[in-house]
Amino acid sequence: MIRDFTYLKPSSLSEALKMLKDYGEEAKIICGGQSLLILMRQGMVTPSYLMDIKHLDELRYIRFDERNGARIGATATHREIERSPLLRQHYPVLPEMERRLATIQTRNWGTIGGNLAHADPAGDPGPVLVALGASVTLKSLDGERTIPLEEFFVDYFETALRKDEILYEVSIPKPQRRSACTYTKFNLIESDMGIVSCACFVALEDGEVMKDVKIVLGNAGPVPLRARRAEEMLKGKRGDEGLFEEVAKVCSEDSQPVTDIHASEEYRRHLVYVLAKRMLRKAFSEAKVC
Amino acid sequence: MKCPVCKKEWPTSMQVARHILGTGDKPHREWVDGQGLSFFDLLVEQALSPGNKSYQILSEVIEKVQAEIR
Amino acid sequence: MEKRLIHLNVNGEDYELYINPKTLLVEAIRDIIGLTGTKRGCESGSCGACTVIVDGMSVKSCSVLAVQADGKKILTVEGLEQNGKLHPLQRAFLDYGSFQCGFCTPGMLMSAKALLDENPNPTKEEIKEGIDGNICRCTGYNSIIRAIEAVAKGQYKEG
Amino acid sequence: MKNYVVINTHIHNIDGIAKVTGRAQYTFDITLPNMLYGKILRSPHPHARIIDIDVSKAERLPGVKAIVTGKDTLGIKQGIWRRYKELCDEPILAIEKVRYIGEPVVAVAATREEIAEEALDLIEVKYEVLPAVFEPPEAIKKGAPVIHEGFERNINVTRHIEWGDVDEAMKEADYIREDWFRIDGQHHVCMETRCAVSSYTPDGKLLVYTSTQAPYYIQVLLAWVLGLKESDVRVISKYTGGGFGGKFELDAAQFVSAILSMKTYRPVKVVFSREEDFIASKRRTPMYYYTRTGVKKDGTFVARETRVLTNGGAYTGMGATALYLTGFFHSFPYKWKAYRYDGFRVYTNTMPSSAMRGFGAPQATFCSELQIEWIAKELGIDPFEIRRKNGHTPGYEVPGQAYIQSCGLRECLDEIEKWVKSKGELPPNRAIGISCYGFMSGGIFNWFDTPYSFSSAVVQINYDGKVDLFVGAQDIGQGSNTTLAIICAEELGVRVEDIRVHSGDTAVCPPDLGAWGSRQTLMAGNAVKMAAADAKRQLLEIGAAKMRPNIVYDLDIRDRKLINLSRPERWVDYFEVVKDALRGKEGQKIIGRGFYTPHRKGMISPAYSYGVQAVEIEVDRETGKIKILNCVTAHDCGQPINKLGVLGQLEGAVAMAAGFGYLEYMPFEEGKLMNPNLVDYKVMRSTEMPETEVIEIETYEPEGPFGAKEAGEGLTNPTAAALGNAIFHAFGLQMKEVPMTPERIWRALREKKEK
Repeated sequence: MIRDFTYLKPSSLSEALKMLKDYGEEAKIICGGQSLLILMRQGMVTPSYLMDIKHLDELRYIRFDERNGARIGATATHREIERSPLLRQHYPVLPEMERRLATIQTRNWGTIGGNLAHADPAGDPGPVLVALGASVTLKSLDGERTIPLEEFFVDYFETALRKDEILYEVSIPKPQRRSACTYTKFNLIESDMGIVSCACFVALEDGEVMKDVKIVLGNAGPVPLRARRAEEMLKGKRGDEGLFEEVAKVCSEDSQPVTDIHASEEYRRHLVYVLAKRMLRKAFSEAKVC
Repeated sequence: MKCPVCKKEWPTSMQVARHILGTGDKPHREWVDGQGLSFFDLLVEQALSPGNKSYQILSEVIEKVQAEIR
Repeated sequence: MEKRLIHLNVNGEDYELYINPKTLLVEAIRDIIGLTGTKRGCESGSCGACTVIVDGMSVKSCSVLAVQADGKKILTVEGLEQNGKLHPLQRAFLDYGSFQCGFCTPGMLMSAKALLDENPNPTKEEIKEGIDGNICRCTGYNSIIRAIEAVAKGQYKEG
Repeated sequence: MKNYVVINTHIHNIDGIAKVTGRAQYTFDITLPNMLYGKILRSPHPHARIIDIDVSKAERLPGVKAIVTGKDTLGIKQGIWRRYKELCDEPILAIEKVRYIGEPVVAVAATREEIAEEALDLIEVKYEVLPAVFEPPEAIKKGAPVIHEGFERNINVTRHIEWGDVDEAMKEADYIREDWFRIDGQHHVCMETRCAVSSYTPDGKLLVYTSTQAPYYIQVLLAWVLGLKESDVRVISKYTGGGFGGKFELDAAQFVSAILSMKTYRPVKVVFSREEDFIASKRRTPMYYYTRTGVKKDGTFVARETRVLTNGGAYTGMGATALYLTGFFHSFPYKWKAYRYDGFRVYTNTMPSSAMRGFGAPQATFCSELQIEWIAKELGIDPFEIRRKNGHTPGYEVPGQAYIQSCGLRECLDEIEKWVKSKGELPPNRAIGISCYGFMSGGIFNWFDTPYSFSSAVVQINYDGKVDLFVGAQDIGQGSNTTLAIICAEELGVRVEDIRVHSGDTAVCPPDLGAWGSRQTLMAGNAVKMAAADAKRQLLEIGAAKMRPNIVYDLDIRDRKLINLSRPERWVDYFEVVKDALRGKEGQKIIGRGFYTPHRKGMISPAYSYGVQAVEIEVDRETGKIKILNCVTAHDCGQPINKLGVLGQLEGAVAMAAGFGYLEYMPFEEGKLMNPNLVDYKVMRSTEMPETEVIEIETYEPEGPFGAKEAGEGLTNPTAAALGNAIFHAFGLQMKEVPMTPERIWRALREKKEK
């Protein structure tokens, strides 16, 4: 059963920030609550204050402009991202990833801010947004700071958010020409989180030489894991099957998967190799076309 | 061939052995243990390994005691 | 802990509740308002038996605080039928035998209705995705998918 | 095909309106005035002696009304196999020892659920932890911890089946193969978890609302363990949220709510959380299979020798039957010259394993069908041919075990072969696997020791011609209310909408053993048919007076008309006849009674269903993941009665059996189930469901009502085996472990490559 708490309902973002200042230490923020409420019901999280920002429409937007790319408000729901024509046009991988995130009910109510703040290493949006080079803006009474999403994820279920800060917005840089981003996860049930997942971003110089590459592994470490050594092997090279094979092996070696009831470490490493190879090949072929 | 405990009849001693291990009630168990064998060792041997060593051992003993059952 | 006053519009009726803010929406609907059509089948927001529609969206009422639904319009299975006339989905579920024990049916109907409201003629894949949040252990889902397809194709048009 | 008016036509489920409008009130929904809420403190240890229980702090918590432990009960060790007292070994509330993690130890009733839960944290139980053992091979060794006194080497019960002389017959075999299999358990995952509301009143009567498959069993077992008269216990179970074999034994929700209510004289509601439902109820029996099969060059089966170790868990439950049935169905549906089965059920410190849909047959079918596929491949014989050559035929007798009357196996094989051939050449990453299967329509053996007939029914015709049908059979979603209404309507000659079915109330309905073993269509169906015939005969007497035919048996009632069979144009309206009949009987309603007890009919079961299933899968060779695309089943259930019901049973069975075959794993660590929730326990969802098709093979089963027999559990038997065979054709892998998860397939592929 959920332990009693004092419910705080700020009428605006600024009031929310004030409340965080006062109650920060023992307060938890709830937005969609799709993950938080389960933990509270099982008594694993028992805040004394619960601040609800679900209704703050100020943070509920999806904007895009040619110059500085996309901005998504923290309380935008997964479904809004999944069905956003703007994102479908400029970052097709995002809506495609959201379509396979959990179930339709969870996506209708759950939000992108809540998901990222929950920082589950097996979460779907993390790897994709890191591959797209996204950043997050954190706001508090003292001001605001924007950091790359990669630095936002600190450890298992731990983020860089300070007690008095709110995750305000996710921003994604303008999509580069001749670039593509792909994502997939390995699971037994369509709506499950990935036993292992992998996002790949490839940007080509003219011709077929890879200028910029990002490979991000989900559920293969405490946070979405950049396979940097593997990325370096690709930069400046032409994509080909043999190279992807080799790079995928490096991804597998560099990953830090765990053994749990769903899969052994050995099997997860193999899956990292398979998914990385497939996503690299797909990203490369899509980048060549667009 | 007669079961030394409940006097039921079967064509072969092997089937009597099967009957004894199959019933497994107290009198049958005690009779087997009385013959210097362990009922449960025979049962477990039968469960875990292929072939029918337990039944052979038991059927030999049954044949020997047939004379006394009259 | 101090209680809060909230207003819920459930199936067209306005309800005023003075509740502990930790009350889940499913508890408000079942235990306070007393509509027991909505069911519960797990503690991890996985089974979908508690699905209701909030402002047109299908939502797991066990994973939403009642206070978060303040001022919103909620539809539960009891709201599908209009004074004795069954909703097309209910008639289709009867025709296609899309239920057996019936415990997941209320949640399944809500997911189906939300799906069709948003996407009047979905493909089979979209229907499967629309109800993949609802576990059913009896029917094997295909009879449910057939019923939703029939309604989408207008087989149960009014009048 | 006989032209029936109502049978096998498109009939809506008669409980449908209540279920699709949310009106149906399950036990989960019931609240009574002045009701308390019960919670159970469960054992954290797999094996421990209870030294002391200190409830003093909990008692002082405001709102707590009663606390009970094993010592506050009569301490009766109950069990469903009442005929063998030594197999009744479960006190439900532990008394001196706990034997599995999750076993109930203390129960608390309080004014609110939260208070009851809080009270649990204030109870201190001192345990003396004992060494525990979790797997049969260890539990059976000398020196293993003894779980039940008097059961040496933890052997709970043994079962043996034998005909012919296996050793001799094996000499005739040209090819012998032996294999070891390990089959994991599976959980029912009924959507409505176990729950009960019990109300004990000062007149010494106990009313129990509960979610069950057999209200009569719960009534009798509760009376036994509470020291009450059977008729003073009334069990009501109007709607049940799924059972699948998990809800016909007495469970802690029923027992604890009754004990607490007897202490407080107030209604007490106990509802299992999903986690409790997983860890503290019974599951499908996990098994270790060894099977050795001898076959001639031309594919004729000669002999099979099988030994099985089942993981019985902490208590017996229905485990003995599962042990017997898996042996019986391992020979099914083929003719063997000689067959020998030795089954050993071993106690372990895990949750008790008992009955689940298929009841030993899915495990038996998996091991048998895969081995047969490998043998066919080895001998170069077509898989259909080897099955057709050895399959059962109508009239065959499984020596000492079963008389087969109707058997459509041959037709099922032909249909599936036609479908497989129609698929033609498959793309490289696709494969098809098939499996034969068979199942029984209920059991003959009276292990419950009931004095009543197995099934009984009462038909009551009211003045307006409408019928009240009282049956003890229980509808747990499989549609027995509808099926029995159809049988009653056809026999009596009325429409289904003229019938109101009363079930799920032991005070109102006649006794019936309930829903298990796929018995109700046949057994309760026969009882209903007899009752309807009895009522019809009374009407025909009156009808004859009106129509004055020359021969009375020339009359019949068909579709609400009393007709003269030889001159159908002469008929009388059924409703008129009923009015006359009532006046003629001094205003007494017409009552028809029917009952059915299968004495010496077909030995272990009155009738046997048959079928063949083909499964088409798509494989990902790199990860080992398989996706089921198509599942076609040819099923012989005699004369289908409830058209929608049969299709529903098949599709539900495919979902559950496929889950058993490749999804639902139950990892344990030191006796603790590691995934007791619906996030980590993988259940089939709509996105994983294949296309399904059922081809009804209609035969006539003389023992069944209108020739009908089971279509409930039988359909869960083939899917795991068909999946295993599909994987064999796709990867060339001989899978020996169930469930066949991607990781296991991947590891098997790697081993194959290394060889």
